[in-house]
Amino acid sequence: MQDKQINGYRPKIAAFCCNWCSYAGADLAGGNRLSYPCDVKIIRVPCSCRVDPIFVLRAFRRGADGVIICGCHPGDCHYTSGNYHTRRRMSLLFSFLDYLGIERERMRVEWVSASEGAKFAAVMNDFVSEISKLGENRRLEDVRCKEQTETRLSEER
Amino acid sequence: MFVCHCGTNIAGTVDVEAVADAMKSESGVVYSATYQYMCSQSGQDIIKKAIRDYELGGIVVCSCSPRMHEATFRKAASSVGMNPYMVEIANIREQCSWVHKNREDATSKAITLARAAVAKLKLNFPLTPGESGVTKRALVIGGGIAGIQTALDIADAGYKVDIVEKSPTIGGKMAQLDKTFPTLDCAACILTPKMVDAAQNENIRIFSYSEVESVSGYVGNFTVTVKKKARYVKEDVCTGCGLCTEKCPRKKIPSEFNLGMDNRSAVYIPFAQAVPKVAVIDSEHCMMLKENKCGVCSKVCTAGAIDYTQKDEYIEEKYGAIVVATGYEPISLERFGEYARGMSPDVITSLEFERLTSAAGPTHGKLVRPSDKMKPNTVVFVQCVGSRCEPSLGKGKEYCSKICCMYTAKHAMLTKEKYPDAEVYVFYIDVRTPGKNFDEFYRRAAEEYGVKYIKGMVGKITPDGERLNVSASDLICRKKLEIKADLVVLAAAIEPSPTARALATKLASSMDTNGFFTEAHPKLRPVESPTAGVFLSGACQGPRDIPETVAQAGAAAAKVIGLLSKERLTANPCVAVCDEEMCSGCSVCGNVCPYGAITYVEKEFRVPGGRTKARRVASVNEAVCQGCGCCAVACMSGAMELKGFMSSQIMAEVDAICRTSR
Amino acid sequence: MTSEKTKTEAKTKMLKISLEKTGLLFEKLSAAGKLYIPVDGAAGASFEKWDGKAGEANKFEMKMSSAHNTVKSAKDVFFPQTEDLMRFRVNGKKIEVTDCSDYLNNSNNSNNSDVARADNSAQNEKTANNIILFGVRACDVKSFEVLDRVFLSEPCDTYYKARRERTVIFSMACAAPRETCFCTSFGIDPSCPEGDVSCIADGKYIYFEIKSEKGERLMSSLSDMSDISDILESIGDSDPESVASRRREIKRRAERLPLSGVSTEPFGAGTTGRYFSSPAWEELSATCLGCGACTFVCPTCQCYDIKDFDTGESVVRYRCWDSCMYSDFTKMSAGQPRLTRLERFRQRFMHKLVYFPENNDGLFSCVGCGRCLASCPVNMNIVKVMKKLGGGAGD
Amino acid sequence: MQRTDRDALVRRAVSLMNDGVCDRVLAWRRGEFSSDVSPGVFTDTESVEKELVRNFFCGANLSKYLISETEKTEKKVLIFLRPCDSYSFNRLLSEHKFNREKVYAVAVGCDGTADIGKLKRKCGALSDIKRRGDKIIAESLYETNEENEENEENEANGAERVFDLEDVLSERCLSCNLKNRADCDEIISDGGRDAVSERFFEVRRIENMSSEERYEFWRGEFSRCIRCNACRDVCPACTCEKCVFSNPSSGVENKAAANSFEESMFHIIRAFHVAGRCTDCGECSRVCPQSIPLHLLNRKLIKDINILYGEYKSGESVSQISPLNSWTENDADPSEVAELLERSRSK
Repeated sequence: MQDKQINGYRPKIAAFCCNWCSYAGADLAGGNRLSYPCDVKIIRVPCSCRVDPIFVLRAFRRGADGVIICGCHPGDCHYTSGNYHTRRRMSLLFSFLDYLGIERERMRVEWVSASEGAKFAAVMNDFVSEISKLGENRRLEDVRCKEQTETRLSEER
Repeated sequence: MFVCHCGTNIAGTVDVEAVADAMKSESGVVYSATYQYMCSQSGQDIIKKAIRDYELGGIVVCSCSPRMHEATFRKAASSVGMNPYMVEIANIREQCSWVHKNREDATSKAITLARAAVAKLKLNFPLTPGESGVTKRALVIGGGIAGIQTALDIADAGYKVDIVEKSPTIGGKMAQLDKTFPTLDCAACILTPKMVDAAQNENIRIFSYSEVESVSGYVGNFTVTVKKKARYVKEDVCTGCGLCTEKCPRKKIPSEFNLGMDNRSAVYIPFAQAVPKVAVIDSEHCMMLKENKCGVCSKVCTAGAIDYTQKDEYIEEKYGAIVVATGYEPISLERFGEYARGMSPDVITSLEFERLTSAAGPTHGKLVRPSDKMKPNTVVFVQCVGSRCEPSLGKGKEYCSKICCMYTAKHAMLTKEKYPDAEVYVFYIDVRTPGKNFDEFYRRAAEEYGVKYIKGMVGKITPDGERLNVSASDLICRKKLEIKADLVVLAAAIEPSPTARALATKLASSMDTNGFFTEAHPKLRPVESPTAGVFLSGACQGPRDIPETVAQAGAAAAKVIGLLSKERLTANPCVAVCDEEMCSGCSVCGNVCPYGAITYVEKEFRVPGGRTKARRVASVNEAVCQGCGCCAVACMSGAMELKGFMSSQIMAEVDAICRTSR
Repeated sequence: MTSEKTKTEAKTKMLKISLEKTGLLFEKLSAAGKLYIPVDGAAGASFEKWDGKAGEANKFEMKMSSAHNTVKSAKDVFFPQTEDLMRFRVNGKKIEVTDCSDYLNNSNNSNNSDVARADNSAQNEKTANNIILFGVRACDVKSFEVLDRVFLSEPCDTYYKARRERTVIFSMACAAPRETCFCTSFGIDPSCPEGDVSCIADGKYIYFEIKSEKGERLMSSLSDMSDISDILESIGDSDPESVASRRREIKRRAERLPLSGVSTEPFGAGTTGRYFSSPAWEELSATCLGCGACTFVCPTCQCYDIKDFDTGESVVRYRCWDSCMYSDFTKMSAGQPRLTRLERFRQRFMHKLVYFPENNDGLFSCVGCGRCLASCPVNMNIVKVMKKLGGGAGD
Repeated sequence: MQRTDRDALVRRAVSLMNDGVCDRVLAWRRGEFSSDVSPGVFTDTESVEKELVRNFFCGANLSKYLISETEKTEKKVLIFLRPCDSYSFNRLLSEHKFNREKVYAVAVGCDGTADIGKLKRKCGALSDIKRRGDKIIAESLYETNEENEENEENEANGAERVFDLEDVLSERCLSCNLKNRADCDEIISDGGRDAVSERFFEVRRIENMSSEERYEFWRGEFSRCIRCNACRDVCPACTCEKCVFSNPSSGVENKAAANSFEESMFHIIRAFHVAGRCTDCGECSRVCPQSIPLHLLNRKLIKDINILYGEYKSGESVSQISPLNSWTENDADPSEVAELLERSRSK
């Protein structure tokens, strides 16, 4: 599903990728020309453990419909244990947001190594299609941000 | 703002002019241009000129991955006086033009990525790397040919090297080999001198029967604790006479060196050329250690080297560089029941075959069937046992073990040499012979020696009386074959040493899905691990033969020498930093830091009323910090930040990315 | 109604309605503007927008709280907790400034501005901006006087003024005081509240006394509606006496409250010197957490902060309640004027009891509603301060 | 009345002050009504004797005051620790928030504190509340029932209502079975309560709702938030020099719950920042002027941590490390967590 739109809806996806594995994995996906929807935009962080739950909320506030955090496989962290911390933090965060009624499917952690370009593309394809099914993020949005984006877009049109 | 076409790599999918145009109206951007190849000299000149002409405070280059050319552009910027950390890269090639096909979508994504980079850059500030010293000593983990060669080369350059080897002797797999391809010279003849060299080199210390317990520190300044396992023999006293091994009453212990094809005693010297040539007591089988009965070896040892009270010893040492040379192991063939492995002693692995043909082996070099010690008349070699396996089979490895084609040709040839009348079959999927004189070698086996190469896989081997029934298919002649064989040799795939995984964790080094160590770059930095100061040598990184291993060992040694020859190292400036005004000294950051880079100090702070108050605050050792950022997230108050990846910067990127139109 | 015209002025301004019919009354009132009534909830009573869905036999789901005593005051109808003022939009390299007065017209008391904005579109345009506050207690009515002094004096706060002018207040005599109440200390009569229409309820009826032109206008517009005459009755001969007796009862109840004896006598204009350096502040403030609970439930606290929020598209300048108990209150580039908790704590009470009356003809900026007593996490409050300082600790 | 009666506390406080060991006492101070009890710092024996109180209404957790009070004296600060407070005490100590040398800790017993909000909602205006054994007798100022309103007699006397202790006990006390865990200088009593209700009952109730229902539930609760920061300021785990919500450079700073996002943002981040550190003392819910059940946020995290990473009770010891700051190689993957928790629920 390359750059395909589902009912004209394009989700916004923020992908945090650790520099050593997942970002390199994304580069490899590029090198191998494995396509995935352009709705995925990558933010490079040194390690998945640099991703603060605040960043995740920030993305949702600014209108992201899905947030995905990619790191080295457990055991392979460039910094020994960073992704183990990510694993705990995000497990708890996701479960907690779920408890508050935020769709769990909007958040994901995936382990993608530098050699898994194909996995990176597959994961992104899958995530985008899942988010497209869920539709717009309504439960964790800041209307002030959304409202104004919509104003700008309607003006642009 | 500089947008690179990268030929058509970017410009083919992304409208680079549109990106440059869009960025012109972005607040903060004063200059925006495109060029064919930004990374080229003339591209860099455009950047340098713009920096000078417009007195730019920072630049964004929209180009390939920062992993590719970030360093290039940083260097260019710094050559005209800009702090290199005021350069941001928007990855519009690997993560945009190459993965999207729709030009409009790709262009709009490129603009977004450029905006995110600008948003981050606005919050950048110049960073200066810290410096640290270098301990002039290297550690080599693994004492096979890779480790030995690396150690010898480093020692040769005048630096101290320690080898840590988990077994009682160095030598590794190569010591078990008989002849080597493609020259058929004797492995022991070329290896043992090197082992002796290593033992005698005054720059080299060998910790045999030892393991790496823990590693801390960072490039140039590692602290490693080595666990010297108790061998119950005083290494410096034992003369290696071997009397104890003769007198030891427990003799029925399968020999590791000969792969269980003969026995050794509870106190033993692995093989005659072992280095160090010192006995070791196997605590699992020694009666004295287990039941406090016996003590024969102690009585016969004239040197008085036996010491039953020995304990594991821990040695802490500082190193500037670490080389991993943990080698490989043949895979376990448990799951290959179809080859009758375990049902008949005459189904052996290639490594066992090496021991069978070795003059120092259990048969003293006489190639006989293990079952009845008779001459084998028909020998079948099966290639790719566990190599190039379908992952769906759930056994074996997907990769090619690389060395099997050549050693099988060697084995076939050796068989023919010993028994010219023997029938020798080799079943193969492909014969891969890319190497100097390799194909000639293989052709000699097939053409001169008359080894029968059959393209096809062996389906089943069943013991049939004293012989083995080999059912196979010949893919070229498209027919089924039934061969009555006397001996079957399986070319088992090779895999990384099982101890490597734990070591990788200690070293903070990454591994690929197969458990081989990952190199920093597969082409450009093949002997370095992604962890600074940790280098790779030999088969720990992937299957390779002796010449390749030795070449890589030399390369790793050269890298180590290069590192050790530096007086000071400049560190990554993207490290954690603590805002002491906000820090409450709660210790959370210290608890999560994998490097122990955070300590706590009492500091005086001004409080209302013109007084001061002492408060505990965190302090980051910039030389130790590797910049993962875990502490910055753990810190509740946000006192801890990561330079280069400040929360504000990441959030600015998030904002820019989410701002895009749906 | 017309037949009553001959009766005295006072009597024409007095109406009554059967308690059972209040639902119908609310329905009528809500047609004239956004109607807020105190409603009981899990967290105690609060002013809520009446959404009168008619149930069976004119029984409305939303019932007025019998306590009338809300956790928060109704001040946020005029002075919402957050309110957008203007917006700056960066377009390329230009900045565009827009007034948020659209929102001003539409805002209501909900701090859920997102919700508020959405439901306004459905409102009748003409009446959309009118606000009717029903069931305000005497203390809270008095608190509006304090707020007016601040916001309506020059320079006038137009945002506040716009809402204030469009609001009709139906006050309600307070028959259900709490043990924390001490409005009588500030000379407030809970039985006879001010407001545009002053109401008092007994077991059977709510009586309305029209007190202002605004009230008059609304009530007469009500009377003009069809089928309202069925529910809105003119008072009969015995009614004035019922009302008077009810008032006596409420007064008696107020007199018996445990805190009714708290005296404001020692405070007021000109007493700064007496209390400012009192050593008692140390002990009083020792366990104060410095949170803003007292400030935010207080009907007279009117401090706000102005902040910018970057939406990514533009910057919204908004104001939001602030608390003098916060360490960053009125923080300036040179720092905070009150660095210690003691200073901040003292400020709050000195302001209520000394500074405000000094600048406002003796009017205390406390109305004795008792909300801060109920809300304080550590049970430290103005009564304890008044007793401690007034009891001699001041001198 | 309480396991440790007031007189024992007063005696110890007075003698420790007279002996010159302590010059500040952290205890509970009586106020205007029986239910009006504040945390108090006593600096003289006279006020200790007069105003110190130990009863059913002593809700406040005093531990956090040690941070500021230990700075104010050269001598020691005397603190009385109930079983639940001892956990906060340990937690603060493990984060180096005060100097243990400057504290004289005395363990006192506890058999529960009242949920005053609950009482008030049941009785309206209260004139007095007494405790007799397992019964709580609440006297109303007047009868609120409209039918009886005209009854002057009744009104004058107020109406007396009797409750079972457990009906008016704080929720945190109902499920409490804590024992004093602090290394106290002295133990007057270490008796605590035995749990009569299950600690995670309410959390499970919410978990069992549909996602939609949970969303509506919390939206409703959070919409009442006035961002007074009482929950944060009272929380013994909130001890930052500067809270991220008061720090303009943190990116989340805000003074007001301006919309539904801000409302939840504050509580999500706060719950996360105290996760693994929260001792479940319940102060956040107790002090919330808008009665938002904030402890149910923290308890959810505690429950998940217990299931995923093993039983853990923050504040049990000074040396413990929060499960959010540690890890094991075999931790559950985020993708499996939902299922794991689900399974533990159905058990």
